[in-house]
Parts: sequence; C-alpha cells; structure tokens
Amino acid sequence: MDKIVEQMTRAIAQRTSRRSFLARVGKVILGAAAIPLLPIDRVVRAADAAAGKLPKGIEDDTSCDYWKYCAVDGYLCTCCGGGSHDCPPGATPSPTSWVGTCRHPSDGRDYIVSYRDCCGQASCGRCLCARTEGEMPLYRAQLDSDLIWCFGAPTMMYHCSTAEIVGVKS
Amino acid sequence: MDKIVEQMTRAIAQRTSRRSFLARVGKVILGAAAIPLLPIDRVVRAADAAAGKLPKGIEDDTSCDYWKYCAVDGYLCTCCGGGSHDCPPGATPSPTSWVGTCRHPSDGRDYIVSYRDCCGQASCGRCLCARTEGEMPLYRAQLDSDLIWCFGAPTMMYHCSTAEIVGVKS
Amino acid sequence: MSTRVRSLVLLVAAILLVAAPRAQAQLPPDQMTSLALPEVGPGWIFVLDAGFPSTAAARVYIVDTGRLKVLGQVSGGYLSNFVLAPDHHEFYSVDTFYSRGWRGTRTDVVSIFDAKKLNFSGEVEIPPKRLLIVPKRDSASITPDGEFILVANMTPATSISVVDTKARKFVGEIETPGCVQAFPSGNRQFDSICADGSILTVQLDDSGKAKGKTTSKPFFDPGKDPVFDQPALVGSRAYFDSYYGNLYEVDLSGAEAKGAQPWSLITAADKAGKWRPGGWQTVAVEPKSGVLLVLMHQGGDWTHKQFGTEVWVYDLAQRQRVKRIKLKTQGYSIFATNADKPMLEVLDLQTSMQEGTGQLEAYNLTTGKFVGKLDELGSPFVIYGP
Amino acid sequence: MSTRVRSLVLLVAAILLVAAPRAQAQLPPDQMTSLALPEVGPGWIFVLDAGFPSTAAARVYIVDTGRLKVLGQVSGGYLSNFVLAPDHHEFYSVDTFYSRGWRGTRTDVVSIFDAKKLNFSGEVEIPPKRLLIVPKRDSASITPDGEFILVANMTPATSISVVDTKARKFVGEIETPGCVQAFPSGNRQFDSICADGSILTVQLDDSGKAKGKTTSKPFFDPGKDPVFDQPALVGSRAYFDSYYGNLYEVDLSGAEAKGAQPWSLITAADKAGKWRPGGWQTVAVEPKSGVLLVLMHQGGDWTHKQFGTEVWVYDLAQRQRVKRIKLKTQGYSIFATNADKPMLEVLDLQTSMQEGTGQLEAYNLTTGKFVGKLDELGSPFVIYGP
Repeated sequence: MDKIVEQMTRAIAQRTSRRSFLARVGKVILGAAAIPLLPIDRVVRAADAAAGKLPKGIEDDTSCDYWKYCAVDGYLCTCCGGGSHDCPPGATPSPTSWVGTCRHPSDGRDYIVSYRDCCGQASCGRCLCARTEGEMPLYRAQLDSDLIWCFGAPTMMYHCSTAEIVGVKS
Repeated sequence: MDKIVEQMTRAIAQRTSRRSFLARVGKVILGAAAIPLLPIDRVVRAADAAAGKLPKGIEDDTSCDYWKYCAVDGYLCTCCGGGSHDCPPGATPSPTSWVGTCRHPSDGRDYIVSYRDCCGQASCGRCLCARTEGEMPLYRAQLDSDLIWCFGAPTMMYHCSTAEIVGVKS
Repeated sequence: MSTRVRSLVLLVAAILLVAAPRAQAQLPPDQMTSLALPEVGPGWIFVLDAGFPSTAAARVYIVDTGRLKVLGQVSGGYLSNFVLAPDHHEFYSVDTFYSRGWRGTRTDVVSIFDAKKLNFSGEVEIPPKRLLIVPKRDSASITPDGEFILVANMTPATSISVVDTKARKFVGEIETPGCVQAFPSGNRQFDSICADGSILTVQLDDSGKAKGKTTSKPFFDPGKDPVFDQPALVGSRAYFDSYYGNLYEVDLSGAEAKGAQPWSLITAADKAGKWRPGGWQTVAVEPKSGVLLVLMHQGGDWTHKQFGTEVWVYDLAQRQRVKRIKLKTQGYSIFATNADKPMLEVLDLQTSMQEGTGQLEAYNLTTGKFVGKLDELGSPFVIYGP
Repeated sequence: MSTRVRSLVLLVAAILLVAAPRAQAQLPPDQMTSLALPEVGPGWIFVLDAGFPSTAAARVYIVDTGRLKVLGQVSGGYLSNFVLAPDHHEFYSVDTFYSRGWRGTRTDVVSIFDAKKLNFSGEVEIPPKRLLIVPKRDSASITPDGEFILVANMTPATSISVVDTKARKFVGEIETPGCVQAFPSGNRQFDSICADGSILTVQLDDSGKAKGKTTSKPFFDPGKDPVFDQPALVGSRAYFDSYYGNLYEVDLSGAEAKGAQPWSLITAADKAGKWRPGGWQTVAVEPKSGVLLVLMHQGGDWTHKQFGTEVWVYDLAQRQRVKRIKLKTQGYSIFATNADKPMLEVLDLQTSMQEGTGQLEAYNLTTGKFVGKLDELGSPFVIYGP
C-alpha cells in the first residue's frame, strides 16, 4: 500500500508544477516513516454484493451509489457541471487528495481511488454524498474525508468532490 | 395616513443622531410630494376573523400568526434571541423601516406597525415568516418588505425582523 | 471525452464484463481536468439561488433545460444579481461583499467571468449603494449592445450605476428620484418604474452618462391596481401583470414610454373563483409562439406572493386565454424557453425558503404536459434567459 | 422590559380585553432596543451550525437548554470554530474569510465578542493556515486560565497558532508534525493526537511559546481500532471512544500523556447485534453524575458516521453500562449538561445536511425521557459547553 500511495504522490507531482510544495506534502502527510498507512485489508468494498444484487446507482456517476464513490464525502461534481473525475467549469482540481479503495462491480478488481476536491468556486450544494469506507479520523489526515482537500490549489474554497482512479490495488 | 408616516419619521429621527441622513430618507422615501402613499383602506387586517375564531398563534410573538406580524417578512427576531420589537444581542435596530397596519385581535383597533430589521449580524435563519398584507412592489419602496431595511444602520447586513407599534390609525 | 461518452464507455464495458468477468483489461487511470462550457444554447437558463438562509452566498446555476442538467455555476455574494453579455462571451455577477463575510467593509463590484471556462477575469468596483433586496430581475441589466451594465442603487435614494464593460470601468451614477430598476430599452437608453405609476426614460451618451430624462404619464394607478415590478421584457416592449389580474403593455422604444390600454387576464367567473396572479417572477412571454404566461392562484386581497397552482397561457395578438397548465408543484417564478419547442420553466421553493430544496419543473407549452424536473437548486428566485 | 414580561403583559391585556373589548386604553408605542445576555448559565450550550450548503457562513446558536430557546448568535465565516473564555466574559469565533466571499485574499482571524452584548470588539489576525474541515471540537481551544487560544493549522503540515487573549496578539506558531488538534490540558500545556496513536504534549512558557514537547507511547493502534478524534474532556482527562466500541482514557495532566488500559463499551451480545459508536461528536461525560455517554447504532465496519439510534450511559467508576436511551430522532452529536439535573443534548441533522433543518433534542439523563426539542438550527455539528 505504501508503494501505491507513493506512486500516487509521484503521479500527482508529475501533473503539477508545484513540486516543492508536493514534496513537502508527501513528507508530511504521506511519507511519515514507520506509520502504517491504510487499514486496507479491512476496507469494506462498495461491491461486496457484486455476486448478488448490485445497488441501483452503481454504474451511474451522478448517484451516491456509484462504485467509485465508496469513500467520497461532499457534493458530487457530476451534479455541478463536472464529471466523476472532472471539475466543473471555473473550478480547479486539487493536486492533493485523500484516497480510498473501491471494488469495481463487474471486474472484481480493487481500484485505488483518489478523492480530489474541485476548488475555487463557492460550494455547489447539490448531490451530497457521504460514504465512509476506509475513512479515518483527522490524525490520519490522508484518509480523512472531512478535510477541505484543496491543499496546493490556488484557493481553499471547496466546490465539489470527484473520484479519480489512480491504479489497481496490487 | 401621511401624518402618521410623518410622525413616525419624526419619532425615528429623534431616536437617532443621523438626522441629516434621515431627513434625506424622509424626502426620498416617505415625503415624495403628491404621491398617494398607502393603499391603507384596502389593507386586509390580520384579525378580520376577530369576531370569529382567532388563529392559534395570534397572541404568540414567536408565531408567524402573531397579530403584529401581518406584514412582516423575514426571520422573526423572537426566535433569534430578540423580542417582537427588540433586536437580539449583537444586532442593531434599523432607524428606517417599512410600515403596515394590523388590527389588534381584541381591542379591534388598527395599529400602525413599523417593520424594523435588526442589522449587523449574519442572517438568523429561524422562523421565516412572510406575510404580505398591504405589501407593495419596489416602486413603493416604503411598503416593500423584500428590501434589506438597514438604511441608516451601521451595516446593511440583515439579521432578523421585528414589528414595532408606532401608533393607532386615526 | 465528455462525461456522457465516458459513462457510455463504462456502461459498455460493464455489459462486456458481465459476460466475461475477468477477461478484460483493468480500467486505466483517470485524467483529471476542468471542463469548459459549450456556446450558450437557446434552451439554457440561469437560475439565481439567493442562498437562503445565509443570503450572503448567492449562486447562479447554469441549466440546460433540454437535459434538465446543471452545467456549471457562477458564484456570487450578498443578494447578488446576474447579467449575461448579449454576445454570450461573458457572465457578470453584481455583488456586495463585506471584507469579513458578514462584517467589515462593504464593497460592491461587478464580477466578470469568462463564459466558457467560468474563470473570474476581473471586477469593476461600483459605489457601495446597490439595491439589497431578495433578488429581482432588472435590478441589474445590460444594454442590448453589451456596452453598459446598469445597476440599481438604493440608499434609500434611488439611482443607477453605469459600468462600461469594454473599458471595465465605472462610468458614473444617474439619479432616478422616486423610480427604481433598470429596464434596458435601447443601446443608449433604459427605463425605471416610478412610485406614481409613470416610467422614467433615461437616454445615455456614448460614454454612458445621462443626456436626457423623460417621465411618462402614469400607465397604471399604484393605489388601485399595482403592477408587479418584474415585467416580461421582449425587445423594448414590457408586459406588466397586476395584483388584480390586468395586463399593462408598455412601449419603451421611444424617448417617452407609452402605456397601452390594459386588458384583463381574468373573466368574471375567474374573479368569482378568486383567481389572480401571484408569486415572484409571475409573468413571461414566449415571442416565437406569441404567447404570454401568467402564474395564477386562488386567493383574496394581498395574496400577491402566494405560490401559483396554474400557469395561464394567452394569445398575445388575440388577448385571449388559450390554455391553463396545472402545475404539479406550486410555483413561484416562471420563464419560457424555445430551443426545439416552446417550454415553460417553473421555479418552486417548496415548503420553505430555509430548506434549500428549491427545484425547477419543465412543461411542454404546446401540450401543457409535465416533462421533468431538476431539484436541489437551493432557494431559487429568478430565472434569466440567454 | 424583558420579552417574557412583555408577553405576559400583552396576554393579561388580551384577557382583560375579551371581557371589555372597547373599554381599555390603546397599546402604547413600542420602544425598540437591543437585548443583552445574562451571565452564561450552566444549562447553556453553544451549537455550531456549519452553514451548509454554503460552508462560508457558519454561526453559533447560543441555547438555553432549560427553556430550549435560542438566546443569541455569534456569526462566523468559512468553517469557523467557537471558543468560550473560561471566565465567560468573551466569546471567540475562529474564522477564515475571503475578501470577496468565495474568492480573493484569505484572512484568518480570531474574532472577539463581548459576552453580554455580543458586540464585535476586535480581531486578532493569525497565519492563514487554519485547519479547514467540517467543524470539529478542539480545532480551536483555550487554556483553562483563558490566556491563550490555540488554533490548529494544516497546510497540510500541522501546527498550532497561539493567540494571547489579553494582549490580543498572535504569539507564534508551534509545529506539531504528524499530530493534530489542541486539547488544553493546563494553563501552559496542550496536547495533540498523532498518526501513530501517541499523544504529543506541548509545554508553553508565559509568553505562549513552546518550551517543551513530549511524545507519549501510543495509547491505541490506529490500524486496528481507531479512536474518534473528538474525545470528551474533563479537566485534563480525555475519554476517547473507538470505531470498535472501546473506551480509552488518557491522563493529559503530566508532561507525558498516559493512556490507561482500554475497556469495552459493548458486550458479546452487543457485538453480535453489530452495535458500535458512531456519528460526529460521539462521546460525552457528565462529571457530577459520573457518567459517560456514547452515541450508538447498529452497523457493519466503516459505519462510524452513521447516525446513532441510542445513547448508552455508563457508570465511569464501575465501567458498566447503566442505561440505554432510545432516541426519538437519530442523532449525530451528543453533549451532557447539568443545570438543575443531568441532561442529554442530542444534535440531529435530520435527513440531509443540505436542508438546514437540524435540531436539538433534550433527554432527562436520570429517567431517559425525552423532554423537548429546538428546531431550525441549520446544519449543526458541534456542541460546546460553558
């Protein structure tokens, strides 16, 4: 898991020019030495019911039941003019995020999902979705979904929430 | 009626040191020469039903049915730590207001009521009450209840709404 | 890849997966971007959410009424107004901000946004005098050529602030004593409605300063039959409905506004049934079909803000009612669109302004049938069209 | 004349009037004033409304739980925190503001209010780094002597800003790498909770600068049984409940925090019934009665934010459950008061955070009976006590 987080951090760092900032983020939030990072083996997957009946909205990215949203917390960008991993016009993807693991309903794979806030517009206020699979208290900030995850964005003003696949859990 | 408005303006002016401001208010909003001011004879009184059954909250100043509230429009100060004619702590009574006429449920008299906003705190958000007896469009601003009536107050930030008896309709 | 296409891909993938659950490649990593808007479409509307209960955080939802979908948002301030550039290249929010949210120094600005990316691109400071009211249409507007934005002030003295959109500069303030709002009626002309039932017409010069003012004869009697202050505007023609159910047409094209003889929207039977207009934005015109729409309810005197249960449709040429559309949910504001077909859009604040559960309902104007709805629009009061 | 007295006068007048409808004098003109608060009472609570959906307009409702009445409001900003001076002469709102509401320059301040008149009396600017999160207790706090306000920062590097309340000055920033929040545990000492399950104790000098830091041994295993991050604090004793239903007591009085052996809040049968703690502010202590309260629900793993259906009451000395209080409405945050009798206060966000329909319900802690409720509290997350 630490490797995945590291990859993610790297991937994010490649996408942004704020490298020095992110190096710091990495050290502070993600790196922190000997601390076990994710209680990953106890993550309850959204689609444990995959073999049986699937929730109605599991393939609908405007539904809180959408498979990628297993640990999303906020107003869904898909209801605000954005996509499941696209910010609405006028909002900027945060270079930082908390992470979760969601099982795809059909391929059965566990995907690492980065929950990146879109920042720089007033709160969207539509489709509030608060799911808590794998979500941890504030002292494990990188897994806390209640934080405004706009660190490194031009502003800390929260607009809406996305879910971006960053890889498959190995 | 014009006399009452004039009296009210005077009464308000006595209560505030911003006389020059209010003289101007008087001229602009209340004085305006030959313009007929209040469609007072067509005001529907809150308690026309006084002879029959009274609304449940007609004597309860935290109820939207309270007799003095026949033209109130906003969050009731009585639900925000204030009184029916007292601002909650931290909020300032506006020296200006719109006016209405409400019949007292028991004495049958028609009282001129000044709907003074309390200003200088963020909106209270409790006990929204929107009654429209005698309420006029924006071109009759002194009878428009949708305006932020904080003219002459230290700030135009609306907190809640009161109803103050200023006299009896003669 | 648009959201729609991507959803489709996922759906197709999912269908394939059901057949062969482990055969396919894993989903690739997503690439996060910010979306941009297409050109403003004829079926778009702009829904102003007043932001109750806070009132200090207005927003405008940009809505595609054809898909009943939110396309984006323009963020505002304390009881903001919205203005759309006639050439659709910019959106404007006319805002009041306090430096500390609810306290501190007041600043009024026209905030400018790029209409594609919705990026904030600048602001023009105006005198901190703008009319603060539960948001109404025409408290801020723009000349048809897009040169000047007109912002209504009230201190309570009334005036209009003029902003030059090209120069991005405040041009000056025009006093409009006893008259309110700014109905744009020409590239160098706007009108305000006055306390005695007359119309003030103001002519502007090319720099946006007043060069002439004319007060019309009263076109209605505010003491007897007040008109609502949010008329339907088509070009320089204004359609005002009144508390008692009359329709006043006013020609704003000339230097002096000219009111026509009013006509009644209600029959004797309607009157007996206590039908009358009411709500917030109570009247609309759909020019292509030549119809006038009025939001109606049954109520006594001073029920002018009661929610409407029906929308009555009138043939404007014949001055005759041609249809009654019963609303599924009681409405507060109405608007007409005509992208592929004439449509009625109805805003509904539901049970309470405090709950932020306002919604939009769409009806086919030809058939009167309910088409669909869009919910979670906060406390929406006003609809603007492109 | 207080509201209550005046209401009484009106009521008496009304009763008289029924007997002799035209005999009495007319009501005198009202005299409008601004009310002041009495001394903070033991039955008062401070309910933090996060202001959803806007999030930029937090407010604190000051509530008398005895009368279930709102006494006043402290207005805030973007995801504000609330702090009460221990001597009750001032209230503080720890705020973030943008100069243009949702855009512009960020400024973080401690806003100071007079506790009687609720007048804004000054602000102390702090580095624009404060932790922005759906509001939690202890993201801002004050030393027991009222000298220093401690504000949690996250950039995401973690630190604490210290404000001197007497001098009304920002004193400095103390780095707390890997540790968050500020639990005040002495006049010159506070604690933060760390990612590895340990506690960082920071000693202050008289100027509010750090003069010593000690990290305790981990008192819980975050990978196995995470504790909630909003403990009940009584003096320098912290009570943390955990996801899996254990109670961790930590003594914060010394230079190094000392965790006690945890004990289980649930029996084997409870476990089988899937009972566990959950919500937002999930644990409370009522020291006079010596009871611990935990908000409980039935759910699987990762249901730690599910609304609670019951509050379980434990004798702290015996470490034994003594009562189960079934909630009328599912709760999200709990608190205990003891003005005349021990009471349980429960915050409920109802069906949705978007609707601003949050309410407070009060229960008698001795009998477990529902006493009453106070509604329309916006989106309330946190309860603070005097």
